[in-house]
Amino acid sequence: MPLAYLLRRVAFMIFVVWSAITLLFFLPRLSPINPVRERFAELQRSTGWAPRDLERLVKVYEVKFGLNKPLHEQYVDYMSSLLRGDLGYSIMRYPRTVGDLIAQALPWTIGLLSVTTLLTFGIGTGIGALAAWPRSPQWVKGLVTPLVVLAAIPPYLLGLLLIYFIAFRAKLLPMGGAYTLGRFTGPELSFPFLLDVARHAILPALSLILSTVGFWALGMRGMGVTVQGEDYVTFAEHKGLSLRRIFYAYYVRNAILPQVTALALAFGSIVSSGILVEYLYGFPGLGSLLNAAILANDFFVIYGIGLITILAVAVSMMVVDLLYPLLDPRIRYTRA
Amino acid sequence: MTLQESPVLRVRDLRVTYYTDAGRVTAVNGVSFDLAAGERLGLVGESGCGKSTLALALMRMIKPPGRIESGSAVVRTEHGEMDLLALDEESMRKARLSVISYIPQGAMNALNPVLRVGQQMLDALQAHAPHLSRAEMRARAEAALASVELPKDVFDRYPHELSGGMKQRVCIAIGILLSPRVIIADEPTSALDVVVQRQVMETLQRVQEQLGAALILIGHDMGLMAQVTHRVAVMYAGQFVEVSPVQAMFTQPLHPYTQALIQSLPRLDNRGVFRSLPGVAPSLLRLPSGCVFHPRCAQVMEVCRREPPPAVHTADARFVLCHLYGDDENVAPRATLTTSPQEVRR
Amino acid sequence: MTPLLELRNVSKAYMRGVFGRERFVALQGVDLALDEARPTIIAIAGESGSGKSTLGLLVLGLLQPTEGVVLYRGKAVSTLRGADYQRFRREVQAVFQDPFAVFNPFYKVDHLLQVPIEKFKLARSRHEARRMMEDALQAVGLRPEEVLGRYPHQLSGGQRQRIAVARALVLKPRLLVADEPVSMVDASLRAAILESLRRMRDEHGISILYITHDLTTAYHVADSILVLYAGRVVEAGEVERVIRAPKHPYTQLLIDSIPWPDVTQPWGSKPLAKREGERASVGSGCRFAPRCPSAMPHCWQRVPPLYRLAPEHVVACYLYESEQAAQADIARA
Amino acid sequence: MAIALDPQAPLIAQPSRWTLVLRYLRRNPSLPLGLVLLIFLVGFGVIGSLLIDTSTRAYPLAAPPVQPPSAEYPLGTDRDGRDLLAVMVRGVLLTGAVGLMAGTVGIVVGTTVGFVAGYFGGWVDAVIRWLTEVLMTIPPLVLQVIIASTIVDKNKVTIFTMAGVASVLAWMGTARMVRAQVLSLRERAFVNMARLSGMSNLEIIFRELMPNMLPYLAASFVGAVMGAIGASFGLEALGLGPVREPTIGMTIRWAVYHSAIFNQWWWWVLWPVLALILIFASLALINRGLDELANPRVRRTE
Repeated sequence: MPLAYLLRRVAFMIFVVWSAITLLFFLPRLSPINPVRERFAELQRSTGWAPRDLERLVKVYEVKFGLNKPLHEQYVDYMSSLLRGDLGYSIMRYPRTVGDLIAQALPWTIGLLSVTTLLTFGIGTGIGALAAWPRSPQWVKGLVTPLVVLAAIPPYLLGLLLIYFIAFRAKLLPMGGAYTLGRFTGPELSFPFLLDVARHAILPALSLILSTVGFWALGMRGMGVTVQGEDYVTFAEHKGLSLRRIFYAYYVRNAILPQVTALALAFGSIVSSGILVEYLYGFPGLGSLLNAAILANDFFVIYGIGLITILAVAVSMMVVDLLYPLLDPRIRYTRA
Repeated sequence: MTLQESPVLRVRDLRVTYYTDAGRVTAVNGVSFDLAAGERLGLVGESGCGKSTLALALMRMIKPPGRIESGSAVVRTEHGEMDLLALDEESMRKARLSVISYIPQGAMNALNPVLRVGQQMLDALQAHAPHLSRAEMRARAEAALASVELPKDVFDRYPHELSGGMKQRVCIAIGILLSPRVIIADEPTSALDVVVQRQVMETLQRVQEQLGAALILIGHDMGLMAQVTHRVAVMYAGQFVEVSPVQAMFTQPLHPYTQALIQSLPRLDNRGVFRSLPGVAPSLLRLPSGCVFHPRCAQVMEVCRREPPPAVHTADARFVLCHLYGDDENVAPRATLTTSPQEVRR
Repeated sequence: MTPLLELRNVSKAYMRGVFGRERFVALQGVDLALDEARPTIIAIAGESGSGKSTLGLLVLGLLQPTEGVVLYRGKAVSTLRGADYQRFRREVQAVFQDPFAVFNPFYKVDHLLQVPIEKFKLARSRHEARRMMEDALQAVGLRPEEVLGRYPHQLSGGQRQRIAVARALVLKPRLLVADEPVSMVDASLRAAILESLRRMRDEHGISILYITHDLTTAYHVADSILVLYAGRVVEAGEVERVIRAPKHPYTQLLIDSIPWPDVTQPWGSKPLAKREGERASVGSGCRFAPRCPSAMPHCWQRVPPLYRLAPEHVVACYLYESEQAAQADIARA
Repeated sequence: MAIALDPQAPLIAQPSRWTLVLRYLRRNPSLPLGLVLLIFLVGFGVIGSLLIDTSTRAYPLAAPPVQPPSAEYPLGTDRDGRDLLAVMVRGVLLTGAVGLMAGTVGIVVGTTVGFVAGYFGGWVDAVIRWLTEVLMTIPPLVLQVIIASTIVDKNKVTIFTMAGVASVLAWMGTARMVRAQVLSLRERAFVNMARLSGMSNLEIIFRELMPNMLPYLAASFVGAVMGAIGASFGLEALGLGPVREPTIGMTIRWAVYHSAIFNQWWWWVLWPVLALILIFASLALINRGLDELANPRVRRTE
């Protein structure tokens, strides 16, 4: 890979991330809502406690969070602390930092989502490839319509149904959480604990798998139909190759190219794609954290989560661009 | 030439039908012909006349809604004769490339873009000659590349790194990899410039002669046929209307359609003369009664509208499907080049 | 007198890549002039990538030259405005290669004829417009009732292409760019379309740029021919001279490779010096030098100018250095 | 020499338009299936709101709390005393309205942006592509959460706010599709032909390009509506929805918030979940059907 191309691509990624972060910085600051005041208003609503000298307190906190400075200085501060990896303090759990809270939630999210993403990619792509293959049995082709419907339903809704029928009515699996709180005081590296975590993860994973497997299947089917019509597949048959060889090396190998791009993007968005389901199951990942932050008007946590999702997507898009020429020899490292 | 005596391919009464939404379409309607070893047969006709369907039928590559209705296609190999249309799926798969091979139209997309050229050749060898060692396979592939005058390094290149002419040569190299008895080339040069076309055709001709295989060259360019083939079959609406040695075809065409076709061609000696064939090719969905060509025929007779024309084999080994030649054995053409279709038009 | 069309040292380069770093020169330094008084058919011949289609688009004003200027009635096409522009649009028309792509699949085929009649206000009433369309269709050998009111995919390629020719007839242009008008039409119907082109010249005084890779049809329909190789004119002149006695080594190779439909006219015997796909970059020299059997050392250094071999025959090759260097207006036959 | 007239060619028999439509529907059942579902949903909303006074019954304190389905309350009531049948009727309409509003904004903005980018190219295209690239790196839910939580006052959210937030991203898919379509259509010879016939840029866009894109735009519109409903549902589930309106999403939000499943108030969860599933299913089927209709590969076999 030419170094110049690599550098150009990295520079472009930094530019995109910078643009997105800047957008996120200015968006809320154009809004009339004062986060500190909101926090006290929320406190008052929930506890009835109202500080007598509210205005002074707000000022103090604004100084503490640097909200009193002119916009451009705030921007410079914000950017420089980001560069140091400092995402600021959480308002709701002060004095814990945003970075700390995210670091605690992230492993759960990544653990759940990376497994489901890989599983759905494999299952979905397989179904899609078979659905477009002319010699497949009719019932595989008939799977397409149900998958269209399944793909359209948000995992959250499926999650609700699963909780009700499987966890609540049938009592087969726990209704939520990441592990049984009574049995374990906290995460530990033991077999019973991991087993317990797995049991808790089945339903959230299943809701995600059911609703995204259609996405992969439909994408693969669409591409598969196109590749089916290509001359090189026909010529491979003219050459008298075995069906197995045509299927894998001539058909799947070409049809899967866009799927691989999509897989990398899906990995980029694993931090965000499970948010609702995590929240529904009380799974201690970013979703639950985000929900708590929204309830508490903890804007710094919300931004922090926004920030790492952006970073993850941008990096994975770059990785796609860097790796794609290895998958498709027609693409050379010339685009920027 | 004594080509008729020991045909390497004998096709009889081949019929292919497509069952479309709009109705049944007989794309190949009872075609019979013989092909001698080493012979080059041209197959010409307007688009949609069924010439590509015929080729696909011989390869047993007709896909639904198409169906081979009847016929036989017997190939003579060193192991005896086999009817391609009667083989089971697996035997047919093995026969492809090793007995009968197909060089596709538009070689631009015929090669898998993500595999190196060499791998695509090895795939073919693995499918048909798995007993060979990897080194032997590679040697065979490289020999094939050399015989189509491609440099050795093409083996390790990707298709997109080759020019159009080079890709077409790779397809030819693949086509001859297993020394087939019959090679079908479907418009192999239609996307190429004339100079490259000539180079590719000369290569194809040379390797075909070296193998002693028969070649069916499908195309619409009569000029190419005149330069390359021994014999030309003219197809119209799913039927062969005339099969003649190339010399006779161009100097004394028998069928009115062939006559009109050849008259319409621009040559060096008829500059500025424009004779076109009136009308459009009939829809295969609704063929005219009697002779399918009669609505466009300049020499149409009453019988042509009613009855299908007889198949006439002349003494000089020509074939024509026309009422003009129905009666006598030794055909003396009633219409020669001096009376052109245009001049006798109403 | 001002020529109808004049190209002065026209070049066109395309930029490739996101930041336009790669420059691809499609056409370089082409001169051409056409008089209105003597309508003529000029064949622009060359293989794919020779720049012949680019030349057509430049003449039509659908592309702008990167260097040089295209003049219509003495005015640069790119600067035409108002009435001048309308006149240019109406008087310079085209027939394109793909007889399916020129039809908008959403509309019936009538659309192709109706729009120009409407936009250029050629008819005072719908009735008159209809009659114009029918007349034009009949003139190209179609029955109006068979083609009007149908969708493009319901007609054959030959019928569609003849409608495209009929469109040109309706407009009665002064100049017609016919870009490969018969290459996608069955051989048996080609003659009819070529004949229509020739009648446009004879009966309506329309000049035609006949762009083609097929020298057999060029030989039949054109008065003069201009051969392009890699964006440059290599030979031009009266068609009978160029085809029967080509001078440039490339033209010779090209004409030698024509598969004439004639068993007494066998395929050429000229040696094929170099293989296809080997078009080494030649920097400043003759583009054909790498493939040329008679290349000389200085062919690699400088681009040969056009040498005039006869009043109506020029060739860009150092083999003819002894002849007089020619003026640019090669096509002013 | 005159050019030979074609002899009378027999017209190619074309099956009637209706036969083709029927054949098409048999091969592509998604579209009719989706439409039937959609008609059912719309009918439910429209007829329901004619029969039931949803302006009071769908709001708190209209009925006794947490009643299981009965003759009087066929779908039961929730903890705040809303009649769930009325809630479903009004919710289907409100949710549909949010989707339609955001989808309309999305399709109009997206089509305009896509046309400008694709047809004129150059720096306009570069800016638009940069903008979409940046927006694509921000996961949609996260962006919408940030907008909804920090710009909008949580307690004053209406369905119009929801539509506004949802439409922030609803245009992107359409814009990308239109741009790609325009780029491919622009190269077609009929655009050159139109120019030679004296058409201006605008005429070419509206008369030549737009009609060819109608099926794509229809599919894209349905997709945008679906996306907008999905986005607003996400926000509602996270508590950023219109707290005073009985949209389907808010109903689910309240049910989850009050642990309806755990409290065995199954009807409070089941009806809105079913309603949303039906909405998504019908839109997805229609979208898919239109997509296949627009796809020339499918049409070519007609």
